[in-house]
Amino acid sequence: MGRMPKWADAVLVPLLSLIIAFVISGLVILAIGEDPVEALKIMVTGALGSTYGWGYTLYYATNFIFTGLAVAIAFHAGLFNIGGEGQATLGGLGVAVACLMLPWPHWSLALLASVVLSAAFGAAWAAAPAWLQAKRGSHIVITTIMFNFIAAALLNYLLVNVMRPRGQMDPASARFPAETNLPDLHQMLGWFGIPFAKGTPANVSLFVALIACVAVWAIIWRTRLGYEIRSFGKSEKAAIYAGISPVRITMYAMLISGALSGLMAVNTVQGEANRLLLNSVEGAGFIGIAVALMGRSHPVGVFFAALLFGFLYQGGAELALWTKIPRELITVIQALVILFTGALDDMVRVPLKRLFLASGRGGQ
Amino acid sequence: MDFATIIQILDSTVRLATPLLLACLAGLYSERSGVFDIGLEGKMLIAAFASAAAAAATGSVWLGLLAGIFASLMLAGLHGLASITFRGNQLISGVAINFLASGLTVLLGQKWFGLGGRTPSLEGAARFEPITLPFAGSIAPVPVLGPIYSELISGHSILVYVAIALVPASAWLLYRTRFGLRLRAVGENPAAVDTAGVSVTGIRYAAVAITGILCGLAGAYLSTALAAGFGREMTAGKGFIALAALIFAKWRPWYALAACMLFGLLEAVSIRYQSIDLGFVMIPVQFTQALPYILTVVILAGFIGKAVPPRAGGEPYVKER
Amino acid sequence: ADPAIIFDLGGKFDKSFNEAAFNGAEKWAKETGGSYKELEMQSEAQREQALRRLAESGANPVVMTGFAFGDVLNTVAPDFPDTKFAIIDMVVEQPNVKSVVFSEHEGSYLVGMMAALASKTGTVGFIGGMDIPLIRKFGCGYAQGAKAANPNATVILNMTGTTPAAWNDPVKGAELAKAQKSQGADVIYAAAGGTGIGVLQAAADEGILSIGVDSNQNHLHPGKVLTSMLKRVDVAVYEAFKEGTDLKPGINVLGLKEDGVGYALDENNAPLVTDEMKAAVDAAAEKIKSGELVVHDYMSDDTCPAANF
Amino acid sequence: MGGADISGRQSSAAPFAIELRGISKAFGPVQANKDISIQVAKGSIHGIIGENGAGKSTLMSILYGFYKADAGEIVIDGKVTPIPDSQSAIRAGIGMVFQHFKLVQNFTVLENVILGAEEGGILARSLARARKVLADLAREYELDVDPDALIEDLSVGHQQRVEILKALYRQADILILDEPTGVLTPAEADHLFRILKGLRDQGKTIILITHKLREIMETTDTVSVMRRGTMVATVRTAETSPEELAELMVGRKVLLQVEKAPATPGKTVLEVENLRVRDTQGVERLKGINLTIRAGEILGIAGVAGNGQSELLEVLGGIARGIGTIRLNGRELDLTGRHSDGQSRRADGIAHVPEDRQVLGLIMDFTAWENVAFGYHHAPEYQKSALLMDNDAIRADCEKKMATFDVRPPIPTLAAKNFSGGNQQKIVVAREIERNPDLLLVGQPTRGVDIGAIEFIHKQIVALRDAGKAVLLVSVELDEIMSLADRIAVMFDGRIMGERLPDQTNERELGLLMAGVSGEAA
Ligand SMILES: Nc1ncnc2c1ncn2[C@@H]1O[C@H](COP(=O)(O)OP(=O)(O)OP(=O)(O)O)[C@@H](O)[C@H]1O
Ligand SMILES: Nc1ncnc2c1ncn2[C@@H]1O[C@H](COP(=O)(O)OP(=O)(O)OP(=O)(O)O)[C@@H](O)[C@H]1O
Ligand SMILES: [Mg+2]
Ligand SMILES: [Mg+2]
Repeated sequence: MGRMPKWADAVLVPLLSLIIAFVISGLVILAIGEDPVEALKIMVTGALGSTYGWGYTLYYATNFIFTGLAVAIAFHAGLFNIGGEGQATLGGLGVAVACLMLPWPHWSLALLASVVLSAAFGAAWAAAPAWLQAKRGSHIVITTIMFNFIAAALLNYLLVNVMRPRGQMDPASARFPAETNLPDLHQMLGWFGIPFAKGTPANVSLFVALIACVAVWAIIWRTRLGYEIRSFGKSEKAAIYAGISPVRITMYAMLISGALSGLMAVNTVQGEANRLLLNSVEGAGFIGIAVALMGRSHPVGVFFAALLFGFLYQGGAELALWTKIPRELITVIQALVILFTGALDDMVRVPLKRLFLASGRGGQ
Repeated sequence: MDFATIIQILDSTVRLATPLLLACLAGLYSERSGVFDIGLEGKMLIAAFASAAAAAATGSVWLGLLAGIFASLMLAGLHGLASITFRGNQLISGVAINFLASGLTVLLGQKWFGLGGRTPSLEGAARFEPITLPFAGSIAPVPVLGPIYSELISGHSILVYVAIALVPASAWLLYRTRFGLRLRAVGENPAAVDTAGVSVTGIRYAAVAITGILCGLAGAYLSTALAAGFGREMTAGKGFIALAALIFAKWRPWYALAACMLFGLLEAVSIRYQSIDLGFVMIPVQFTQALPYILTVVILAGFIGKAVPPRAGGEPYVKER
Repeated sequence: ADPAIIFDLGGKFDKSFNEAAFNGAEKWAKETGGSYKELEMQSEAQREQALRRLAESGANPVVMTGFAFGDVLNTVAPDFPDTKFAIIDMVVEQPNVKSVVFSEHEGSYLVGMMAALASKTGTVGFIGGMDIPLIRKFGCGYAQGAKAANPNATVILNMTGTTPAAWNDPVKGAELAKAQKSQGADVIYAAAGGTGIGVLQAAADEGILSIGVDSNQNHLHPGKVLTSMLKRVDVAVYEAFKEGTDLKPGINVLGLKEDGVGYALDENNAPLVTDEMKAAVDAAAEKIKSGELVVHDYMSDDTCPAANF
Repeated sequence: MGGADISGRQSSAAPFAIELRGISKAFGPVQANKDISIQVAKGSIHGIIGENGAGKSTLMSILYGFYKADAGEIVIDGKVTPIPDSQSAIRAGIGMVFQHFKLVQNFTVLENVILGAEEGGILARSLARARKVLADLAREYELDVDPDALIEDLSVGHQQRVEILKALYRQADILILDEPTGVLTPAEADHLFRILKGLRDQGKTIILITHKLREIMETTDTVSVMRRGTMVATVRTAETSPEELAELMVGRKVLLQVEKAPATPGKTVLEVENLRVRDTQGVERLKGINLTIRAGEILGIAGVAGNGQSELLEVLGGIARGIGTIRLNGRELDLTGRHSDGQSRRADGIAHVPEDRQVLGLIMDFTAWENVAFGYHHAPEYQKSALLMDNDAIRADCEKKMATFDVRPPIPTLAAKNFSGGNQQKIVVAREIERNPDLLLVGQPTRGVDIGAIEFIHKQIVALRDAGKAVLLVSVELDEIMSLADRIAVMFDGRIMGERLPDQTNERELGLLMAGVSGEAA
């Protein structure tokens, strides 16, 4: 053959990168005087050893599915959306508006409203950078970073000066009415008689995330819009030749991306906190980058990468709880994963390619 | 607002603009050479940590400074490795470096000092003290000029003066020297530099190293001059404001000074006034805080003076596909 | 079961509020030889998970420092009816929760008097952390004290911010202190958590006096910190741990009378505190304890007779 | 020292200025150079010709140290000289003018000239010296350019002069020029050759890469021919003929004449009136084009590359915007608004085989079947429902087209980048022709395509014409235009210089038109 097969590029390269990242993380744990094996054990039992752990792992994974899909779809259009934080922040605002505006008779209706509003708010926050990129050529990476900060300031203002109920000290919105509270996995699985730990935050949003996976897959690989997004992402010039409008595609891709980021807030704001907090996004927008990189921008890959990060998050929380290893270990692992699967990709790919080339030649 | 208050705010502006200026000039070198750097924040953070940690351990702020520069250089080297040698995505590498710094500082800080990521407070020789310029005392009573000299110009730490001196120095280096010519060329068209017999890789690594050193200065200033010790996430987005200032300054040293002073002023004002009453409208502090970012977006949009980044910026130099 | 404590965002080494709580827990551990679980909050959204996890792990009682836990505790406590909780700085009305609040305005009143007495310029400063009624309560008590000691005193009040980040921004604290100094303040009271470290540092650098808060912070800059307003969070934690599973639910108000607040006097600030100062302050303290003097509590009606926020 | 005795000077005793021995170079799976050896005498002009992709640029880039050879050695003036980088090449006295200039656009001429050859760390001195040297060179070789002008403000011809000045400033004895005339007007090209001959007469050695046999015959002393990565022959120019060179280049007898019946033009399909187009820099590239094409007719556009042909195709194909009037079957087309894009053009019945298939015509990472739908992804037969595309239908269609057009290998799921150039072109042509458009735009249909495929593609174009469709053919290959077109329009500097019928004109006349000498004068 002499050429690197597709599966190697799609699976082997990220897997090797991941292993390198984890080995280095293990070294970091050793360096701070802890036992990496022990740490891994705690993480695994804490995150996967009980339905309680799974409840948290899935809760975090839900966030990362949304933000990972958001980054992935932008990647397909050749755009790097690092504004997930800001878009999810605005999505949270959408959820709060949806839940506080009208008295909803049932959670399902409230869910529908918050899905619509969070997506709309997130998309709106992505629209400005998208428009500036499409029409004015402003670098979308920089504008989305700026919009993250602007979103934080905006939410800060709203929570402190507008949405905070009288007499409450912390900057947060009022609690949402109980009717808007989403059923958690304990409740939902209970309907089918399956036991699941009570009090974990994993909730019905998980299924919204799974639907989003399927929807994104269908959009990218089955619709004309997806076809155009992929074409534009591969070659802007060719896209113009084919009559695909760069402005339109940039806008659509970013609007979908922003909407997906915004949807994340349904999980955190409505599914977990039941009120809008100052920083409910907590870096999930950035983790979306790692998830999309690892998942090779494919919804299936994104799903598994999100699970992995959900595991890391919950495992990391358990580590912080039961050992002296600070939770920041997860930040380091996350950094290494992004570094090796995203930026130092070629460090793995090039030698691998050579290996395949050599084995191909040798075989001939 | 009286004269004394204005002097005070400007004095505070100079202090707060200094880390921005150092980081902004740092970014200028890297980006002018065609290597985008959104990891200024991370390099500053790790430098702030390393210098505070070393200063706390040795009691010498100068050793702290060296440690800060060294730590920042390590991350700069990593960025170089990813974006120059392995031709990776420079933006992704920058994101990774920010996370790495944010995690490592707490991890190591907790391991060494057990103070939840903080370093011990620095005192005496472990900190950069303000320098009183000659005659500051005797000129002080002179109206207008006196306060300007003795309070605004005098009385800052050495790094403030270094940062300001770096502006003309950078302008000179960039536009008047061989290194500057090659650096700018490599950011515009690396193939031109390559075929002229100059190593693109060499120039870019040199630029990235300068970025590392300057971010080291910026970080050290934060933890050993502006504050007296390191606290987790103490850069708090300053690296991104510096990046914004760099764009605002259209990648030019003198403009960078102006942009950083403007952003420093905004910070000084937002610290002092929770909201500004303009009579017809109240400006909330959150707006003042977001203003640097808003201004940058406006500039990027090209409605007032378009900012054109170095043409080869963000692209790894690839000869053979 | 082991007791547990959760520290708020500043972390247990904030040299102030959380550290006081930590000291209380340590004191209990040293005296009883027992062990306890501890957790530091690292983000806003983690609160509920941390709380549940500790309760679930069997820790009892679970003590938490900071008003920000109030809302979460309200929803978590009913899920663990057999676990006892104690919250400091906030009232949560649940059958298994003990709420400990302090009369910070009383302690602040005393240090306000000291500030005015020590000031040469007649101008004293106050730097609060996050702008919430609780911190205004500090500032209001301080202003009342200052005005009581020197009716002509000017009190400059600043808040660091409106979000929890305001608890942890020493640079901003230092800038505010410098600004207040330029406005004439020569004694500055910092009620701002980790931000206060910057205030105390800047005051020491600039050669003026500062007043610490919560823990005894006199040692941070010996001879430069006039005093510290003590808030016996350590006592509250210590007591809660000692009561253990028998923790008595209800609201617990700790004021001067209960020794819940006070001011710090030790070898670090002894040279700064004159006998007249001490006499005046102690006299006021007695009056407050006896009820003869009532310091206005900002949180009772959101107004302050001595200051405008 | 006349040109005539140059070849006589190549005595075997004198060392060659350049000798390449056994050079090989692969880019991944592509073997660009295979065991190549040549020798170039000092003080001569040596030509290298070969088809697109033959490996000429690669070989020269290796000589200049831009690429590293996988095997082989370089001998300069009789000494084995390893050239691992351009610095070594410059030290060995080699200068190169690349096919794509290597200039910093927003630097001045002076800054570009001293870049990499500065004296000392501070610029002022280098700049002063360079200014003087440039003035001398300008006088000596008619190479004048404003030293303080920014490169982006210079014409292509002047930019090329800067490249030559760069080499001379570094005192190059050996000058390599890679397709220097591709972008030049004939007058500029003549000027260039005068300079090159002047340099040769000063004892410099020159290697000239070009596709144009005329230039080889007029300028060079010796010539090498490359084909598919190998060196097939080196001959003395005086002892060869264009016919022989062409045969060497392609590997068999050339000069194909397309078999076709005389055209029977019908009603007017395309009318273009006073069409004007500006590029992104605001330079006017089309300066009022008027032309018509009728049904059943092929209009060929001849001209040196860069005279507006690309812009003409782009505006007709909906890639660029313009002003003026375009009517298709009597209906006016939108030139600036919402309906000026490629989708609208396709809906109007215009198909477009673009000049650069790899950049425009195909998404190289897409599979063949995805590329078959490219631009036609809205076609009703490719849809399953209002929302979803029918990928199975597209795959089936792709298989059909691959069979009709003999695409090899006929695997719809293979990525476009994994087909050879000729087969890539067949995919594009199949996609566009099979739509049975009223007007077919074709740019450089056979660039880099082997002879078998050329014949096939030509036949398809003629068949479309015979089916009563209009064809606009743009090609820089005069032969192709002459044999395929029913009518020829020559473009120069954004204007149509004149129209001729193929059987009533000759290459000389067309060449004059292409050089901007108007029809009446010719
Ligand atoms: N940098 C590169 N990376 C990968 N492949 C390359 C590179 N440069 C050239 N090639 C490939 O090497 C082969 C020879 O290319 P080269 O540019 O040397 O041809 P050429 O004879 O100069 O053609 P042209 O007449 O079109 O300029 C081609 O197949 C080309 O695709
Ligand atoms: N970048 C590439 N990656 C993988 N395979 C390639 C690549 N480029 C070319 N090939 C393979 O190498 C073979 C030769 O390609 P090349 O373009 O050199 O063909 P060619 O001889 O020029 O044919 P044609 O005359 O049709 O252009 C093709 O079969 C193609 O599948
Ligand atoms: Mg070439
Ligand atoms: Mg080919």
